[in-house]
Amino acid sequence: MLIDLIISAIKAIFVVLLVLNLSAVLLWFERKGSALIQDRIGANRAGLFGIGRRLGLPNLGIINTFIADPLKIFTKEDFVPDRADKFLYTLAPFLALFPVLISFAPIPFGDRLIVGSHQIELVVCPLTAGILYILAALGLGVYGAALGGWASNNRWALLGSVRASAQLISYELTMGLSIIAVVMVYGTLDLQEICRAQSGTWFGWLPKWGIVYQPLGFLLLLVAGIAESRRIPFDLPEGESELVAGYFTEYSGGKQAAFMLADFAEIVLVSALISTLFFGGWQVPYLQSDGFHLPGGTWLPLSNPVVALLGFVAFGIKVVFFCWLQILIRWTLPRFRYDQLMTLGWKGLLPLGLVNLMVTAVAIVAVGGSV
Amino acid sequence: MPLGIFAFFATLAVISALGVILQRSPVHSLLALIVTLLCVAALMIGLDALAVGLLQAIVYVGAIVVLFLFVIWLLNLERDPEESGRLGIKLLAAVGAAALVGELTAFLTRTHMSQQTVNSDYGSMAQLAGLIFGNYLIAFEVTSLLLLVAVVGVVAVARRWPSPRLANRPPTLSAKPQT
Amino acid sequence: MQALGPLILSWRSVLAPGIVALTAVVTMLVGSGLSEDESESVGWIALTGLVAAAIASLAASGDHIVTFGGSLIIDDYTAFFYLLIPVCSAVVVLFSFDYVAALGLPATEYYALLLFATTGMMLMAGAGDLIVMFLGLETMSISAYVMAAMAQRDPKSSEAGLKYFLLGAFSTGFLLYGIALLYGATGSIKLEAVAQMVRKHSIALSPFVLLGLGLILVGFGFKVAAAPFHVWTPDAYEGAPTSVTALMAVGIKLGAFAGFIRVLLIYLAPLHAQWSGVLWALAALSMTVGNLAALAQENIKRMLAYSAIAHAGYILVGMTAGRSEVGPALLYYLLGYAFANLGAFAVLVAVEQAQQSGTKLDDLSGLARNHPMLAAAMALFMLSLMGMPPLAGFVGKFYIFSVALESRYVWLVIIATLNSVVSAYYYARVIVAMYMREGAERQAQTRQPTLLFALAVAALATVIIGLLPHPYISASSAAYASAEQVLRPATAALQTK
Amino acid sequence: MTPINYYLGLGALLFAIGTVGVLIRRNLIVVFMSIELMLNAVNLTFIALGRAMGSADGQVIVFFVMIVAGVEAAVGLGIILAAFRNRLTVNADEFNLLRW
Repeated sequence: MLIDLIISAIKAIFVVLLVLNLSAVLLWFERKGSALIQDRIGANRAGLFGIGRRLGLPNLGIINTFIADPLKIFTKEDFVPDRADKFLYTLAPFLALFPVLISFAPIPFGDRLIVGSHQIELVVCPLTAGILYILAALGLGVYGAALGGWASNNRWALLGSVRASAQLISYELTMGLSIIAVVMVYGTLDLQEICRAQSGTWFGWLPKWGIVYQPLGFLLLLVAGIAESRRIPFDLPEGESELVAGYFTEYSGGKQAAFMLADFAEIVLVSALISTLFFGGWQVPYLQSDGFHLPGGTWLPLSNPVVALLGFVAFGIKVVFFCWLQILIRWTLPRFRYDQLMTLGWKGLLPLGLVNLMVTAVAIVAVGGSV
Repeated sequence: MPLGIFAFFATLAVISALGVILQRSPVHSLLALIVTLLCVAALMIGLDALAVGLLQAIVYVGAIVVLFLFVIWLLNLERDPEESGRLGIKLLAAVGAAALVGELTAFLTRTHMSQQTVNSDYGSMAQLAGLIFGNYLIAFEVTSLLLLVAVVGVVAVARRWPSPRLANRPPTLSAKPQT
Repeated sequence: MQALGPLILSWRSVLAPGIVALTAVVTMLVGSGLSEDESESVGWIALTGLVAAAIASLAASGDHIVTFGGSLIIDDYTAFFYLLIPVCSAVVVLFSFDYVAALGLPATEYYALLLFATTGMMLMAGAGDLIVMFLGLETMSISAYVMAAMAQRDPKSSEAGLKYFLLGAFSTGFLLYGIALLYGATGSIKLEAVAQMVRKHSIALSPFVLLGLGLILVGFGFKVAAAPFHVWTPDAYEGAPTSVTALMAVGIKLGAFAGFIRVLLIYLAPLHAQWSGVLWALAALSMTVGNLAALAQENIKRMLAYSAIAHAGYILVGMTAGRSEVGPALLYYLLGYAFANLGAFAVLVAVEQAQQSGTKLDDLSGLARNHPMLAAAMALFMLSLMGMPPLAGFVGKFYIFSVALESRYVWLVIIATLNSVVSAYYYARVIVAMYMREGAERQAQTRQPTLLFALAVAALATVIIGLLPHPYISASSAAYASAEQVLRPATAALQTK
Repeated sequence: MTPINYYLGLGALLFAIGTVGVLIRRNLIVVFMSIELMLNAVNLTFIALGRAMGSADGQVIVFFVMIVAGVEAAVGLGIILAAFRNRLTVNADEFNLLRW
């Protein structure tokens, strides 16, 4: 009993730390990536007493991003605008960050790990209705953006809030539809089950990943996910050039950091969801619970901890890849106009999602049951 | 659900429900409503209704309450003024509340219900789907009609009609100048 | 429920409402492709669909069969309302054509919502479980909220819609809570299972059942506009566009009473001792409040609203009696009430358009000279609502009161009779205004064939149902008997166990 | 295990609070929120009763009630919006065009 509790606590803390750190890494990715695309050097300040320079290493801005900036932002004055709604103003950043963090709970980051007599599912909280839980948590996420802007008592911030909440609930539909199609294919709402169902291969070489069943669903989830995390080309709620920073214009210090962390965590969440639903989650091609089964028929036996570790690493690589993809998209595309955004959501993606759902349903009936 | 956890959520639900009806600022009422809804969702999950509890969070908190928020923004509602007098209504409310609290005591004292043991798939999506597409098929189809009604109805009532034909029209027939 | 046997899926039970719902969808699709001026022609589609549904209602007649796992019931009672409700809606459509254009209502949405509302009413009549009944009620109510508020540019309309909506939604809560408690007590929301459980005396008096029953009475009381739950009625009736008021006064009442009578009189009959007292009070209060308040009204729509409350009271008198003899009387009464009210509102619509006027009593002054036909028709409908022999209103009232007397509700019948006498005053006021007062000279305007046809239908129905009541009474008896038949085999089975 | 009665009692209490809210508040939006509160209390009651009997019917009903609540919210807020446009207020006391 107690040991289970401890294991659960460790898993939870591990995932939260992982997400927060990954968010920080993404910030660095973003700086360096944008610089790469724009043919600049990017973050290269704040070396550690010039040690790196003396050793002749290139300054990658790591200390800048991971130590100097957080220090700066957390020591700034925590400013509350006059006539703001103090209570909601303070609450909003937590409302933004908290739902994103809790929505990682049912996402599996590895297969079973066997330690002694304990079988540990590598997922914080195995839920039979995990997908509903994620959708519910995402639904809660609206309020951070919505109330933050409203409470600031700043008209640009409020405009950002209005845009954010309208955009979020519009694209949530598409997101839900594409996820439901996957659920129909696998016949379960449990994400770990969905991952397990993606093991094995077709024709001996093609991994049985969800992307093969649901290519359109993948695209829909990717687009809707980017819109959910309010990134370019859907960054109208923040729209730096028109709204300063949208709903968190008035925020500073730790609260602003919370909003930014929430944004990056949301990128990680979208990537994790995409990897889990469409790219096998922690599945490594040809790796089964007892080792590699290569297409040629060779068998490379591996022990359970190694398999679990490989799965976790594979999951991490997939997540980081999709984070990178989102950053690439962010620095490549221009911003939509707001009516274009709504048109795309309601008249483009939503009908596509419905068609996808319909085709999936018919196909499942034709084949005679889910996978 | 253990009694302690129940007590926590129940207390929070009641306090925030009181917050909904007692606070002057509509946005604060709304926030209190969200808390109540989430507490109710948690209690539902405690009653083994996992899917429905989560749906409650998705549908109510994620969609319906956001609609309220939009309308509050749109109408630019600030704090309500302090309400004066209206003793009659308040008296009525007091009587109604007393009656309902009487009902409450009737529940607590005169009924004896215990939780039965249920299968592990109780409240799962599969079980719900089986019922919805079985015994409740007609009800399910009717809800699709209801949603259509909502779509058509909202468009009919809330859209500002752009057409000049209507813009030039007097609001009622009787308001027309009698020629 | 397994107790009800295998899942029977019968197209017969869904044919008529299905046609109406499909027509609504077709109306939307066609209407969206038409320009604003053309879109008024979608009314014809609506009309066709309603007529087709009325014909298709025959499919639902026959012996008592429960289908779709208890959700819908096939019997003559269902068929009776499947026929009556679309016909009433069709009459409303007939006199809506020019009125919708004149008020500038969005025609496509108007007809689509009218059809949705009709579907909801029909589902209430055919529902075999409380949840379908509830959903039917919501479909019809929500459509009606919107239709009441549809004349956007008229502040009265949106106010009417607002009040109707808020009080309607409020009452929904009560009804739903009642359903919940009944579900808790009986373990099912299927009416048959509920009835079977209620028969067991041990359950019948549990606080769950009594509270649930009370809350359901409150919920239905709101919907049928029985005092003291009537406060929304006058405002909603007055502010809504007149054709919508007609739908509210007739269609919604029909739907609500169809469900109410089926639930209370047939399935909850064993609890008669518990609910008859409450219903007694509701009936007496509704009649008195309705009739007394109607005396003071200057606006005819408002007066008809109070009159509708009073008529709900008369119907409740019959329900209080609660014997199976009263069922046919109630159905017959609804029949007469529906056509007389439809006719009255059709006249109001015509007057509003022909004279470009409101619906004040003064606006009807001198109608007999300006529009003798309209005045004559209005007089006919007023007399029927008043209960003047030999019109439908009289026969119905007489029928109900005599059954109530047989059931020894003497005081209630005395109150009802006194009320009928009082009501004569305000109905007569309309006739007096039309025939004996001078009004401003107003030129006659367009004659609309559809409106005249609607008037003719209503007038003919009022006269024929009153003059030759026997076929209608026997139809009502057959309908009610077929609905009641459910309990006999069930009780027999129960006893053999 | 918490007895079902407690859940029913909580449902009744929330329902009562919602009812009182409808009666004492003048702001139409808050009135409407109170109605939502009532519907939620009913939902909780349904779930609790269903659990007591071990039948999932209660949950299915809640599913339908949620849809009804959503539809009511959309239509109701639309109507409130339309009324606001005509009168520029959401105070129930100021909707007094219709009265005798």
